[in-house]
Amino acid sequence: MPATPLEVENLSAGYGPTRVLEGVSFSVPAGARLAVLGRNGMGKTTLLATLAGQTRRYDGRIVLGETDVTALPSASRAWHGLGFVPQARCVFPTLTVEENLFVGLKGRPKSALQEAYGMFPRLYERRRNLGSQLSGGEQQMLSTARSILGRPSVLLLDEPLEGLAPVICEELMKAFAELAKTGDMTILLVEQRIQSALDFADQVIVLERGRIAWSGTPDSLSKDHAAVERLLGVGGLH
Amino acid sequence: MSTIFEVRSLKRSFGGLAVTNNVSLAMAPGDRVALIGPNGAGKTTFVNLVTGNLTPDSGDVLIGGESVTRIDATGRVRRGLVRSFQVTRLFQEMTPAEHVALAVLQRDGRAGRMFGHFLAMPEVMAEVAELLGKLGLSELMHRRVSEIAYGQQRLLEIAVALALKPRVLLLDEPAAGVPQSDTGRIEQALADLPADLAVLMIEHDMDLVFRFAKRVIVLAAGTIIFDGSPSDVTKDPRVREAYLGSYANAGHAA
Amino acid sequence: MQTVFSIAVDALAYGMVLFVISIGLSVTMGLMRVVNLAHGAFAMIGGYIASYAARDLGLGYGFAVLLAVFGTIVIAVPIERLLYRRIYGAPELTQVLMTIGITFCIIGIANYVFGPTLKTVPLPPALQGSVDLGFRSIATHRIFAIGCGLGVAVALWYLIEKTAFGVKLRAAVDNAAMAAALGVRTEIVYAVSFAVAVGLAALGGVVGAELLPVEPYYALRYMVTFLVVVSVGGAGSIPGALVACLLLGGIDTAGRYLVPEFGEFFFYLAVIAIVCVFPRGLAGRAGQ
Amino acid sequence: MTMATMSDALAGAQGKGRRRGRDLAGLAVILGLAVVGYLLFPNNLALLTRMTAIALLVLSLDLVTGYCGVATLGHAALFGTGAYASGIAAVHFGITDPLLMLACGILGGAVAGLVCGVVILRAHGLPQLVLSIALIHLFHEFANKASSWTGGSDGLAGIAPDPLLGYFEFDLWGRTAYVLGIILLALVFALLRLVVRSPFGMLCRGVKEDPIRIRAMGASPKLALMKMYVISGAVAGAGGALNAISTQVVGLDSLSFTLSAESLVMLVLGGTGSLFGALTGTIVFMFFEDVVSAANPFHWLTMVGALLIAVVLFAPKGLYGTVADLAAGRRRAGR
Amino acid sequence: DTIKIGVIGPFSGPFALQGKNFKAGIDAYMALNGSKVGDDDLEIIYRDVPQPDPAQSKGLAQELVVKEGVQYLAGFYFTPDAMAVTPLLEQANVPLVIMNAATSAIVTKSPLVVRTSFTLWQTSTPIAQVAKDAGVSKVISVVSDYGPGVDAENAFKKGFEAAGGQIVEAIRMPLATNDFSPIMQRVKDSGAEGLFAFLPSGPTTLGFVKAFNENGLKDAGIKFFAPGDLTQESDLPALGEAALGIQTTFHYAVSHDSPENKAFVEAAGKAIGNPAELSFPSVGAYDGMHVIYKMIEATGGEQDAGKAVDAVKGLSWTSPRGPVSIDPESRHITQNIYLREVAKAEDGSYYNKEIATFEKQGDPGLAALK
Ligand SMILES: Nc1ncnc2c1ncn2[C@@H]1O[C@H](COP(=O)(O)OP(=O)(O)OP(=O)(O)O)[C@@H](O)[C@H]1O
Ligand SMILES: Nc1ncnc2c1ncn2[C@@H]1O[C@H](COP(=O)(O)OP(=O)(O)OP(=O)(O)O)[C@@H](O)[C@H]1O
Ligand SMILES: [Mg+2]
Ligand SMILES: [Mg+2]
Repeated sequence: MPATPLEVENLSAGYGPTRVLEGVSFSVPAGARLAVLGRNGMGKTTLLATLAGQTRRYDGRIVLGETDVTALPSASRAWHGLGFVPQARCVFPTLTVEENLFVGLKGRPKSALQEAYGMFPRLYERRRNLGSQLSGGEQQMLSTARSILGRPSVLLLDEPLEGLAPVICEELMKAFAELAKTGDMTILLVEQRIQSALDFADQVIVLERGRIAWSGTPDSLSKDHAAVERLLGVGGLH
Repeated sequence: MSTIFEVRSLKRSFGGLAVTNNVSLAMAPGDRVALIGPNGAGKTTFVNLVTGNLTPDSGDVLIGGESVTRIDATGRVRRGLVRSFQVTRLFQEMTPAEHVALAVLQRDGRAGRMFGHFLAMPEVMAEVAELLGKLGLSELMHRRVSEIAYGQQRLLEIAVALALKPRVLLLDEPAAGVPQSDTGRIEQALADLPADLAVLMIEHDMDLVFRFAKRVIVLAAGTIIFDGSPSDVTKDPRVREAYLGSYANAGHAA
Repeated sequence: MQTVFSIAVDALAYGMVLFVISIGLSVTMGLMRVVNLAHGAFAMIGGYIASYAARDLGLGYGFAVLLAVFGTIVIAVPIERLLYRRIYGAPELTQVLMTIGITFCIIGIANYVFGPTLKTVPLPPALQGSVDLGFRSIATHRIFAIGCGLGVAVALWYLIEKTAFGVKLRAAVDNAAMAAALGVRTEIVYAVSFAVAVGLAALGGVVGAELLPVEPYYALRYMVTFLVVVSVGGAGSIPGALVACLLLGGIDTAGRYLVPEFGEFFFYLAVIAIVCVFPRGLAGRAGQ
Repeated sequence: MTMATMSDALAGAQGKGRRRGRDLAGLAVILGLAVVGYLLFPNNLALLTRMTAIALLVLSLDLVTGYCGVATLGHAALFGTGAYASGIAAVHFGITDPLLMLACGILGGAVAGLVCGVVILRAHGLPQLVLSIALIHLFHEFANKASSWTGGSDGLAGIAPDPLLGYFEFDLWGRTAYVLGIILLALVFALLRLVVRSPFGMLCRGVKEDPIRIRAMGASPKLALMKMYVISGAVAGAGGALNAISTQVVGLDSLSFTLSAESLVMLVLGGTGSLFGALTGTIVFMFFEDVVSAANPFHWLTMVGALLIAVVLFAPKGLYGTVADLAAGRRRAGR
Repeated sequence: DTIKIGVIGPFSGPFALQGKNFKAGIDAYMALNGSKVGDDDLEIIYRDVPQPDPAQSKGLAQELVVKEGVQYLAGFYFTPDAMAVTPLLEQANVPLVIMNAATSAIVTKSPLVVRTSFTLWQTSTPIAQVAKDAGVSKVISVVSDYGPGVDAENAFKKGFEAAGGQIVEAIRMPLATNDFSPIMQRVKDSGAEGLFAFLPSGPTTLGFVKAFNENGLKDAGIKFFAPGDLTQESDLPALGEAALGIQTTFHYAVSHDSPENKAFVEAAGKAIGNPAELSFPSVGAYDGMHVIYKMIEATGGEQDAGKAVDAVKGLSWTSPRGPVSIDPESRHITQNIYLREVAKAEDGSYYNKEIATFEKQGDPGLAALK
């Protein structure tokens, strides 16, 4: 287990001619829980997608564990231990739930599917349904479960709670915390519900127009009312 | 109180799974109702049945006392029943201004006109600008939807629904994916709605639900297990167990 | 009654030949979502190779078939790397443009190299002649084609529905970026699928050569037939394609027998009727 | 909010100016090209006239494919019906005034559009493509069968249009036909510009992207598509009639799958979803074909194939579409 | 001076073989007779119309006349393409020499049209007598459902009924038929003793003949009659064994035994590259060139279409196919029609063996038109 499973240096990325990220650098220790916050359209999704190798990178370096994955395609990054749960869920619509999960197994035996079903019993009930037939929340569960099955060392979560019932959210956050605590997994979380994110995280970075505008611990952010007001647009946190 | 919108024992199942199981409810003008329930409870299906995107196995849907069960989706929209989509459905190649303009023109029965351009129609543009301004999308109004962030697309989804000036508005998770900083805009937009409009909102963000709703309906496994005031819902043990979890304890409703 | 049986036998034989030739297209079009109008061109290449091997080199039939399948794959792989890779996920019309362009080129080259005359693949003695079914006789090579069709159907169905490769392929087609993010090496998956599809095309070209003789314009002449069969079946569905081939083969055969002068009407009206009843094809994959 | 409204109004006004400029530019380009064509190829006006007729077909295809997302490989049905309508009117009913023949063609095309629309709009995607293929074969077969009216595979010969306006003869050099064609094309183009950016055009673009969303707005996608199909039929019919008038023969090829497929290729080559794209595609394809097939009548097909491949590789949005995109990108970067 | 001749034909696409034969015939004629007439050099300009397309054909003809300044138009494989050009001739002052298109009516469309090929009436009428003479009295007719097929059917029917035979059934099948088994089943069920068939030369004939054999019709002793398109020489290597014994009537067989033909086949074989590709359009083109040469001689290279055409009315000569002449009235070629049977040569190749001759046949189709 390397000391820093993920290190990002001076990353710039965007879409075609539009640059969205500018010189983002950070690194996270093993087992860390990093919350990435920011207002609408500030580049959170872009950051995660770039780490996963899905957007155009202009500049910078991404190191995953011991490997520099900057030049590697998305699939290779996955084999180097990166897991990605995108904001748009991206369930495979013509595959059944079971087949969807199967894709995420990354060569592990089929029995490992039970882990996912244990985490979300609802998926077990719907395992023969096609991805396109699932409800919004069920899709979200599937997308998350699918990535976790591959045992990533770094898990990128883009708004994994969206559309989930409060009970499920609670359980899911607990499960994430558990995964991080055992030290096997480092988690980057993008979340709109700031309080949930801060409750979960042990580190926070805040993006503002594609740059890191603030970083620190959740506690210090809660106290920095000015930053919260300016960067997150919310009156204050409890 | 008159009813503007009514559903009578609606049923629909998918291959043996009863997703909507004998659901009945009625709404009056001005109602602000939240429909909540566990994932997969059948909320979206309910909306699809009501708007005509799915056909029910049995049951009736009435708008303003008129049965629309046999009328297709467009007919229901023309009668004032408008919805937003849980997963945004927008025209990726078009701009927010075009979306709203299209809705406005369609509402006024002018969307079939074969001459002129909406940018050159001041009354349309005024409405477009106002609505987009209200939802904070003014700056993006001439960008392509494929280029704007997801949260902003969610806001646009709502703008389109509002532009149709509905009598009954069904919102499927309007705030999902919208950052906290912007949920305020949604709330403000909803608050500005005409008082006689009936709104049914599906939402998992309980803070929003409790600020918005005067009445809460809880759907579980296709049946309504609770229909009452927000303050009562947190006390209902079934709802707490199936849905709210510890949220009920936190006392947000108060 | 005899007539009915007779028509049924002809329909089965014709439908199976159609199936063998067009199933590769169902793979490219339904599973890889590439409207591959060059399918016929690959079938034709297979036919040419087999014809050359069997007629000019004097190799055995079985050997010629193998050579055709693998030879075509060898020819197709660079085309996949250089050209097809650019149009995965592109709008359908762009794919149409590219694959028609490829077809034109292949036709031109075939015309230049082999000349415009018909080429046949001589059958081995075992496949020549007819088999007596009691009430009528049927050409042996047609029975061979039926056998090939069934074999291909089962093997392909198993590959796509039951193996890890099939799942990964379908995932990659649904959402290539997401599949890649989950560690699926989409390029390899696509290349292998393409090779399978092209190999099937070549096999079909050889097995069907008795019915659809090989000549340069082959590549376009039967394109419509392939397209119709695959789409009516529901692109990407092996059972769907099988049913469609048998059904359309049956309609075509019956139409030509009963009302030959309106055969074309009969066939295309039936196609319209089927599509109107099954707007996604007989077994269209949901969610498409 | 006032700020927003003001700047938007400004953007609107600017956009309006730019659009009108582009309309005029479009017309100017057509007429300019027409004059250039006339001067450069005074001896090849028949080709230019045929290009004009096919351009009408491709424009009409663009209306349903580019603007409405209807996949069709059977669009020649509308073109051919127009051609036969005006040809039959001339041969069997003695309607030999070119403008009346044109009207017959437009009417015939519109009716064919209605028929095709009713059938084709019943499915989506590939099955839709198959419906269109089936339709074009039915039309073709029907014309083949009705040989006492259509001349069958020998073609409907003996169409002898009167002089245009009683004065301009349709002669060997084809000047009259050419001028008639260009005027027709310019007129149609101007009308279509109006249609495609009207609210109706916007509605159709919406239908193309997401019919369910359109229905949730209370509009009927089917109705919009039907309307567009009829308009498209009228345009294609005009092209067919022009062909009948200038060639004086109508063959089964005008109702063929080949012509349908070729027109689709031209459209995609130029770029779908833009009238300029349709024109560009037609001109480039037909011109290229003419040049290479004259240079090597035996092996030119390979060259055309190579052109199509090259376009996909280097101009994936079609020739016009890609250039327009580049220009837009530059404009945005400039701003 | 240089005299230009514009040749329009299918040089690419599905009928490329026939276009190639046009060119082979023309090249052969020029190789044997020089590429000069009097003092004038000849230049042949080829234009491609891959499939029937009257608009394109007309456009190209116009371009050839107006831009290239051709004095003669020739070629034309398809009827509609030729039809489209006829209205131009008078004004252009250009004769049209048709080297293939085989519908009777074309020559009536303009007095400037001369045809050196054949019509389906011409080639299909004699076989009716052959069938009758073979002792067949009940025949089923199966033709492709398009102009030439209908012509062939009518011609055969007229001839056969006149000879006292009976057509038990006349089937017209779609051009795009791939599987002929059901048709053969119909033939079997009809109780006919003989089959008359017409399909355009090319890939479908192979399936048709094979289906005839595989469905046991040959074994059942049903006789197969057809005009020669069905067994064109370039298809014979593919048809092979299956075609053995089929009787056809046609105006030309590559195997025709005469010194003129020997010279022609050698020259044309060289021109086409692969002699196995040689087929009947080459001879139409060859004789078409002969007619054009005569026209040029008569006009001394001046452009005078009327004079040119008048000069060849009644012209007779010995073509590779045998003695031929241009009928002064119809301007269509009068020629021998041969009865041939597919036979196997000593070297294992297949050929059309001429076994009888019907001399000096005109076009009965023109009479039928009136
Ligand atoms: N495909 C694209 N093409 C061009 N610009 C894009 C594209 N996707 C996103 N953008 C732009 O990039 C910026 C950042 O978008 P991103 O999706 O990363 O934001 P985000 O922080 O995740 O927002 P949200 O909270 O709404 O999900 C936005 O301004 C958006 O307009
Ligand atoms: N076409 C279908 N075929 C089979 N099952 C379906 C289909 N559509 C929906 N379902 C099932 O019906 C159930 C209800 O789905 P629905 O989308 O209505 O849930 P929901 O209440 O909106 O949930 P969420 O809050 O997660 O969005 C789900 O379990 C879903 O899997
Ligand atoms: Mg985001
Ligand atoms: Mg839902």
